[in-house]
Amino acid sequence: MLNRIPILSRVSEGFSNAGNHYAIRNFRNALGKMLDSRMTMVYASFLVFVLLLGLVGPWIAPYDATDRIRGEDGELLRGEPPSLDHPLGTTEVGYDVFSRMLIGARPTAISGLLGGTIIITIGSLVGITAGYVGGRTENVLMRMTDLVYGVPLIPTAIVLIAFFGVGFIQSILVIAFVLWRGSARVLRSQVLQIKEREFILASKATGTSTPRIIMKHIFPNVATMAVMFFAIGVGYTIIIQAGLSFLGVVDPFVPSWGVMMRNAYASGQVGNYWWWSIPPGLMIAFTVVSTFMFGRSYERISGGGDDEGAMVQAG
Amino acid sequence: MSEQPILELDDVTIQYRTAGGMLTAVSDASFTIGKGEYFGLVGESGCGKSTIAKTLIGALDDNGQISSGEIRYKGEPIQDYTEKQFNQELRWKEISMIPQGSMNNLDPIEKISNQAIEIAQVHTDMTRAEALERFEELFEVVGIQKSRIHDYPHQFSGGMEQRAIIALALFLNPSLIIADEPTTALDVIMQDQVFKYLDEIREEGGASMVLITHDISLVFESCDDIAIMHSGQIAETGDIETIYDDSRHPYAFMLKGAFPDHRYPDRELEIIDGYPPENMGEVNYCTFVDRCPYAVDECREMAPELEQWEGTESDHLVACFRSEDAYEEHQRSMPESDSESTEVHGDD
Amino acid sequence: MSKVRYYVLRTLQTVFMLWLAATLLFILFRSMPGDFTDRMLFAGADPAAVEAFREDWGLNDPLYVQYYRYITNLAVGNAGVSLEYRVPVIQYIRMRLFNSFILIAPGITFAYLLGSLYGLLAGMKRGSIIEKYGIIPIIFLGAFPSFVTAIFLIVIFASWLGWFPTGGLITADTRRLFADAPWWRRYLTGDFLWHAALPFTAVVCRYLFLPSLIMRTSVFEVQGQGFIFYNRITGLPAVNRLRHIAKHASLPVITLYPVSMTRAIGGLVLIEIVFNWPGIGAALVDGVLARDYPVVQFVFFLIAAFIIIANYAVDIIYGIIDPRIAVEGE
Amino acid sequence: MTENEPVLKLENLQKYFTDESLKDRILGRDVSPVRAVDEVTIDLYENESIGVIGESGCGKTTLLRTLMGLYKPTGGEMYYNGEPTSEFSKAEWQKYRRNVQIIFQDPFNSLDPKFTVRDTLKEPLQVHGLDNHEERMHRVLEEVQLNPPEQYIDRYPKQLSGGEKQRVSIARALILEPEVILADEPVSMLDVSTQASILTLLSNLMEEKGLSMFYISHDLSTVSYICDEINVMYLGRVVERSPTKKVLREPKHPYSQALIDAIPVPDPHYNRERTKIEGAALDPVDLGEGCRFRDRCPERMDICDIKPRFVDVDGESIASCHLYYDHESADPAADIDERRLASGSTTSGVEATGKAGDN
Repeated sequence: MLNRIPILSRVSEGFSNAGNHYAIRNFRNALGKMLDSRMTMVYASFLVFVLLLGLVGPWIAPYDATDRIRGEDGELLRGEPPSLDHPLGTTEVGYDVFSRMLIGARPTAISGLLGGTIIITIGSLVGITAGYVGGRTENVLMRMTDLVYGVPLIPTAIVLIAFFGVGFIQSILVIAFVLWRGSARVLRSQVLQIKEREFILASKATGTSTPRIIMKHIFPNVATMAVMFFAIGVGYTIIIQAGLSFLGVVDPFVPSWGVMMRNAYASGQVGNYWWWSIPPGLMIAFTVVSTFMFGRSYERISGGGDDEGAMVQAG
Repeated sequence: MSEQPILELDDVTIQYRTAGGMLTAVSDASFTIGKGEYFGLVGESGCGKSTIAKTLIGALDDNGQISSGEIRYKGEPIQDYTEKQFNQELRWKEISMIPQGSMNNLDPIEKISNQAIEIAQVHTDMTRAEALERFEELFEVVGIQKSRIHDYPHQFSGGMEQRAIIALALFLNPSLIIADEPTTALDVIMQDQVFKYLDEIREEGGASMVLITHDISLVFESCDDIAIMHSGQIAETGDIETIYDDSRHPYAFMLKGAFPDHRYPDRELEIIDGYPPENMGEVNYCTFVDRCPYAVDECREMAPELEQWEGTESDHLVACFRSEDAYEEHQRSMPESDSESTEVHGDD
Repeated sequence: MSKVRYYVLRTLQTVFMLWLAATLLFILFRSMPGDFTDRMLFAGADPAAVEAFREDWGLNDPLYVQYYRYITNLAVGNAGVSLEYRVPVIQYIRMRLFNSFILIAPGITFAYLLGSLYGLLAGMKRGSIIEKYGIIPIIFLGAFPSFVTAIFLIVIFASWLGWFPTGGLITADTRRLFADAPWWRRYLTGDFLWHAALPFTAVVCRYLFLPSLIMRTSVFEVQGQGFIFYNRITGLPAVNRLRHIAKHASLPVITLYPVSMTRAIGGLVLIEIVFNWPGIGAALVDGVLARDYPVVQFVFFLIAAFIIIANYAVDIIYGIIDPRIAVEGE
Repeated sequence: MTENEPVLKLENLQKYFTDESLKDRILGRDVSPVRAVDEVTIDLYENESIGVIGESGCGKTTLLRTLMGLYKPTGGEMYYNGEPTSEFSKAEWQKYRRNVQIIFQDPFNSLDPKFTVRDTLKEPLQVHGLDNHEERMHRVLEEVQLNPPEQYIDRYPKQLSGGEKQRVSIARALILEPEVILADEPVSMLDVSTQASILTLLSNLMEEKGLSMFYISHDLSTVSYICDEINVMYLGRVVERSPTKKVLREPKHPYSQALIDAIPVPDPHYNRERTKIEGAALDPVDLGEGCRFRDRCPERMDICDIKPRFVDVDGESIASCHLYYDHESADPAADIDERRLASGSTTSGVEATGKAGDN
C-alpha cells in the first residue's frame, strides 16, 4: 500500500535511511501499519493535498485573491454561479471563488501547523516536567494549567485581538497559548503512570541522568499521545482561527477560508451564493476531520488504545 | 461414590478464534467431581485452567467455543446451553464462582448489600429483608461484622472483599462453587484466613468446589482430588495422596518438585526447562513433549490419553506414554528423592 | 479529610477564584490601549465634554480607588453602566443572558442525552459496525466548525427550503403582539420555537460529539472491569447489567455536562452571531467593537464565573454520586 | 564470611512520609507521618545474602528504594563500604549506583517496552562510560543463559517470555559488574517451573561472582532458597532477625510464627493448623509507641504498649518482643546492642554493650 503513492514511499524510505534510532523505528512501524488501512489513506492523502495546496496554491490559482473578474462586456461578474471558466463561481465583488479556495489553503496550513506545534511543545514541556519532576514544580505548573482551563478561549481571543488589534499570526498564538492545557494535563497523567514503572526506577538506580531518562524513556513512551495531541491541536487551531476570522476580529486581508465565509455571510446573500460559502466550509471541515482521524488511527495502531477523550480534553 | 456426580467433563476441547487461526486452550480434558468433593485444578499460567472455569459457568469469551466433548452437570449435558439457560437454570442457584482478581469483582459505586439483593431478586422470590438476613448470616460465616453489608466495596481490605465474594458465592446455596485463584492477590496470612472459611464450608458439606490455582500446596491442603494440567491437556488426575505419593506423569512429579517447601529449605528445586507451546489447531501430540526430558518420538505423533494407572484402585489417571519408565528414570536421577531425609542439614 | 471540611475548603477556594477572575479582568481592562473616550473623541466629541465624562465616571481617580469601587460594586451586583447604551449593565445583560440560556440549556441537554445513548450503543458491542464506523460521523460533526454548520443549516433549511427563518429571536409582529405582556410570554410562542429550531440544531451538532466520544470510551473502560464479568456470571439479565454499565460510564459524562454548559456560554458566540441571536455572546462581540468596557468586562466576568462555579458544582456532584471519592476529596 | 567492613550497613535507618498539603500547612494542622521504615539496622557483608520478608505495606519497598538511593532517609545512616551515604558527593553516588544494582519483581514493567534488549543493556554502559559494549552484552547474556545472545539481543520485551524478561533484568543488573544486588521479589510473578530456574541462576551467580544480595520478598518459601539470614519486617520495623533455617524451624516473634504457620505446605499428609491471626495490618499512620503487632498478637500483654527492645533470644535469633526478656530484673546483659549483633556475631553470650541505640 505504501508504495502505491510515490511521495509516501519516498517518505518512508527516508525514514528507513534515518538509521535505527528507536524513536524513528517506532514511528516508522506505526506509520507503515497505518497506511495499510484504506480509510487512513484517504485522510492522509487529503492532508497531503491541503499541504501541497498550501505550498503551491497561490501559484497555480488562475486569478489573484484580489483580481476582480469582468465579463466580456467589461461588467464585473458579481455572484456568477459555477461555470467552466469559474468552477466555483464568483463572489459578490467579482472574485474568483476557485482561486481564493486555492489561495486560502496556505493560511489554513500555516495556522494548523503553527498552532499544533506550539500546543504540543508547551503541552509536553509542561506536562512532562510536571509529571516527572513532581513536588512543588508540579504544583505550580498544574495550578497554572488549571488557571488556563478557566480561560474561555473564544471570548478571550475576541477581546485580546480586538483590543490589541493583532493580526493573523498573533491570532494563532493566542489560540495556541490557551489550547496547550489539554495535552499538558493528559501527558502529565501519562508520565505519572510511566515514571512509576520499574524500568524507570531501574534506570535511575543505574545513575542515568534525569534529562536522559526523560528523553530516552519517558518521551518515547508518551510520543504516541503527543502525536495524537499534535493532530488534535492542528485541528482545533484551524477551527478556532477560522471562527475568529469569521467573526471579523482577525486581519481580513489574509485570504483564508474563514474570511471567505465571513464575506459570504456578511454579503447577506449567503443563501443565494451557496458556491461562495459551502466550498470553504467543507474544506475547513474536511481538513479538520482528516487531522482528527489521522491522529486517532495513529494512536490506535501504536497501541495507545483509542482514547477519544483526548479530543475532548483538548477542547 | 455410586451417587450421581456433580460435574463430569468428557473429552472437552475448547478453542479460541484468533487472528492466527484456532487456538486450542483445552484439549480433550476429562474429569469428574463428586457431591461435596473439593477438586483442585492445578497448572501454570496459560494452561487452560481459567478457560475451564469460565466454560463451566458459561462465560467463555466471545471468540471462544466448546469444539467437542460433553460437560454434564448433575447428569445433564450443558455444553450447548445458551446464555439464557445458564441464567435461568445454573448460575448462582446451582453453580457459583469466586473469580480471579478479588479487588474489582464488586461494583465500586454500589453498596454490597444492594448487589446481593439484586442477585437474590433475579434468581429467587426472596424479599429484600430475607435476602439481607441471609447475607448477614453469611457475613458472620466468613468472619465479617454483619453491619458491614451496607458498606461500599472500597471500604473493605483485600482480604475482606474476598471473603465478601465468598459470602456471595454461598448466597443461594449452590451445589458447585468454582474458585479461580481465590487468593492470588492476598498476603499469606490473609490467604490462610480465606482458606479457613473455605475449609469450614467444606466441613458443613453440601457444596462441591473446583479450586483453580497455580499453587499445588493449596490443593494438597484443601482438596480431595486433583488434576494437573499442562498447556491444555490434563496430565494426571487422582486423589491428592496418590498424586503426592505416586505421581507418574513427568510434568506432575516435576511440578511437585519445583514447589518450594519451607520445611526443607535445602531440597534442590526441580527445574522444568522451556515454556508451554501455543497450540494452534488440532492437538495431536503431548503438549509437554518439548519440555519433557523423557520424551520419545511417539509423544510427538499422538496425544496420550488419560488411562487408569495400574496397581491403584482409586481413580488415578495418567496421560503419558512413558509413565512407567519416566518415573523410574526420575527416581534414579534423584538419589535423595525421599525428601524427608533432607530435612535440616547443615548449611555447608 | 472529612467531607464537611472538604466542602468548606472547596467553597472558599471557589470564592477566591471568583475574586481572582474579577481582579485579573480589572487589570486586563485597565491595561487595554484605548478606551471609550478615545472613541468619543474619534467621533468628534468636544474634548471638554470628554473630560467631564471622564470625571463623571471616575476614570481620573487613582487605580486603587477605581479597583475598590469596582470590587465592592461587583460584590453587591452592581456592574456599572453601559457606556454605549447608558443603562445599567446588569439590566442590559439580563435578557441577553436569558436568551443564551434558553438556547444553550435545552440544546446541550439534548446533545448530552442523545450523545450518551449513542455512545452507550457504540461502546457496548466491541467490533460491531456501529462501534467501528458509527463514531466517524460523530467525529465529522465535531470537526465541523460551529459557524460552518450554522451557515450550512441556513443555506439549506432557510434559503433553499425556506422552512425556517434565517435568524432573529421573534418576528416584529410577535414582538408587537406581546409588547405589554410579561417578559417571558414571548418565549412561549410558536414563533419563538420556529426561530429557535435552527440555532438549537446547530448547538446540538456542535456538542453531540463530546458526550458520544466520552461515553463510548468510558463504556469500553467499564467493560474491562472485573465487576462486569462478575455481574455476568452471577446471572444478572442483560437489562440489569446494562444498568450497571450505564451508571458507571455516565460518571464522566455527568461531570462534563455542567462544564460544557458554561463553556457554551462563551463558546457559542459564533452560532449566536450567525443566527443573529441576541444572546450574551453577541453582546460581547458588540461591546468589544464599541469599546463598551463595563459591558465587556461584566460579560467576561460572567462567563469566567460560570466556568468556575461549574467546576465547583462538578466536584460537589462527584462527591455525591461516586462513593469512592466522597471521603478523600481531591 | 569475612570479618571486615560490611558492604552495606544500615543503622537505625528511618524513612517517614508526611503527606502534608499546602492546606494543612495553612490550617496549621499536624499531620502524623507514615513511618514506612522505622529504625532498621541491617548489615550486608560480601558474598552474603540477606532476606527481608513481610506482607504488603510493611515497608519493604520503601526500604528498597532508600537502598537504591531514590529516597533520602529521614533519620539514621546508610554506610557503603564504611562511608556514610549522607555525605556522598555526586561522583560517589555515581560509583554507588554502578556497584549497587537492582532486579525488580514484575517482568512486564521492568523493561522499557520501546527498548530492545540491546538498548536496555547498553544504557548502563553508556551512563558509566564503559567500552566494549558488544562483548560485554554478549558475555552477560550468556551468563544469564540467554543462549545464543544473537537470538535475543534485538528483541523487544513483548517478544520475550516472563522468564526471559527476568533474565534480561538480571543481565542489566550484572552488566556493570556490581558488588551488591538488590532483589525485589524477582520470582514472585513467574510460574513455578521458571521460578526454580531463576532462583538457581541467582544463587549460582552469587557464588561465582562473590556478589552480595539484599533480597526482599513476601514469600518465605522462596527466600529460604537464597538467603543466609532473614529479617522479618512488620509495619516498618524489623521484628526478628534469625538465620534462615532457624526462623523456619523456630520462629520467635509471634508475627514470624504467624507468618510461617500460614505458609501452605505442599504435602497432603501434613496437617497444618490454619492461622489464628485475625484482621489485617493497620495503616502505618498513628501507630503509637509500643509493639506494632500488639493488636493482632495472640500473646498480647499489657506491657506491649511499651516499645519492645531488640533482644537476643537464644544466641541465634534476635527478636523485638516482650516475651523474650525479663523486665523485672532488667538485666542489662540481655539488652543487645543491635549494631554489634547485626555485624554477624550470632554467637551466644553477647556481652552487654550498653543501651540499644533505639531505646
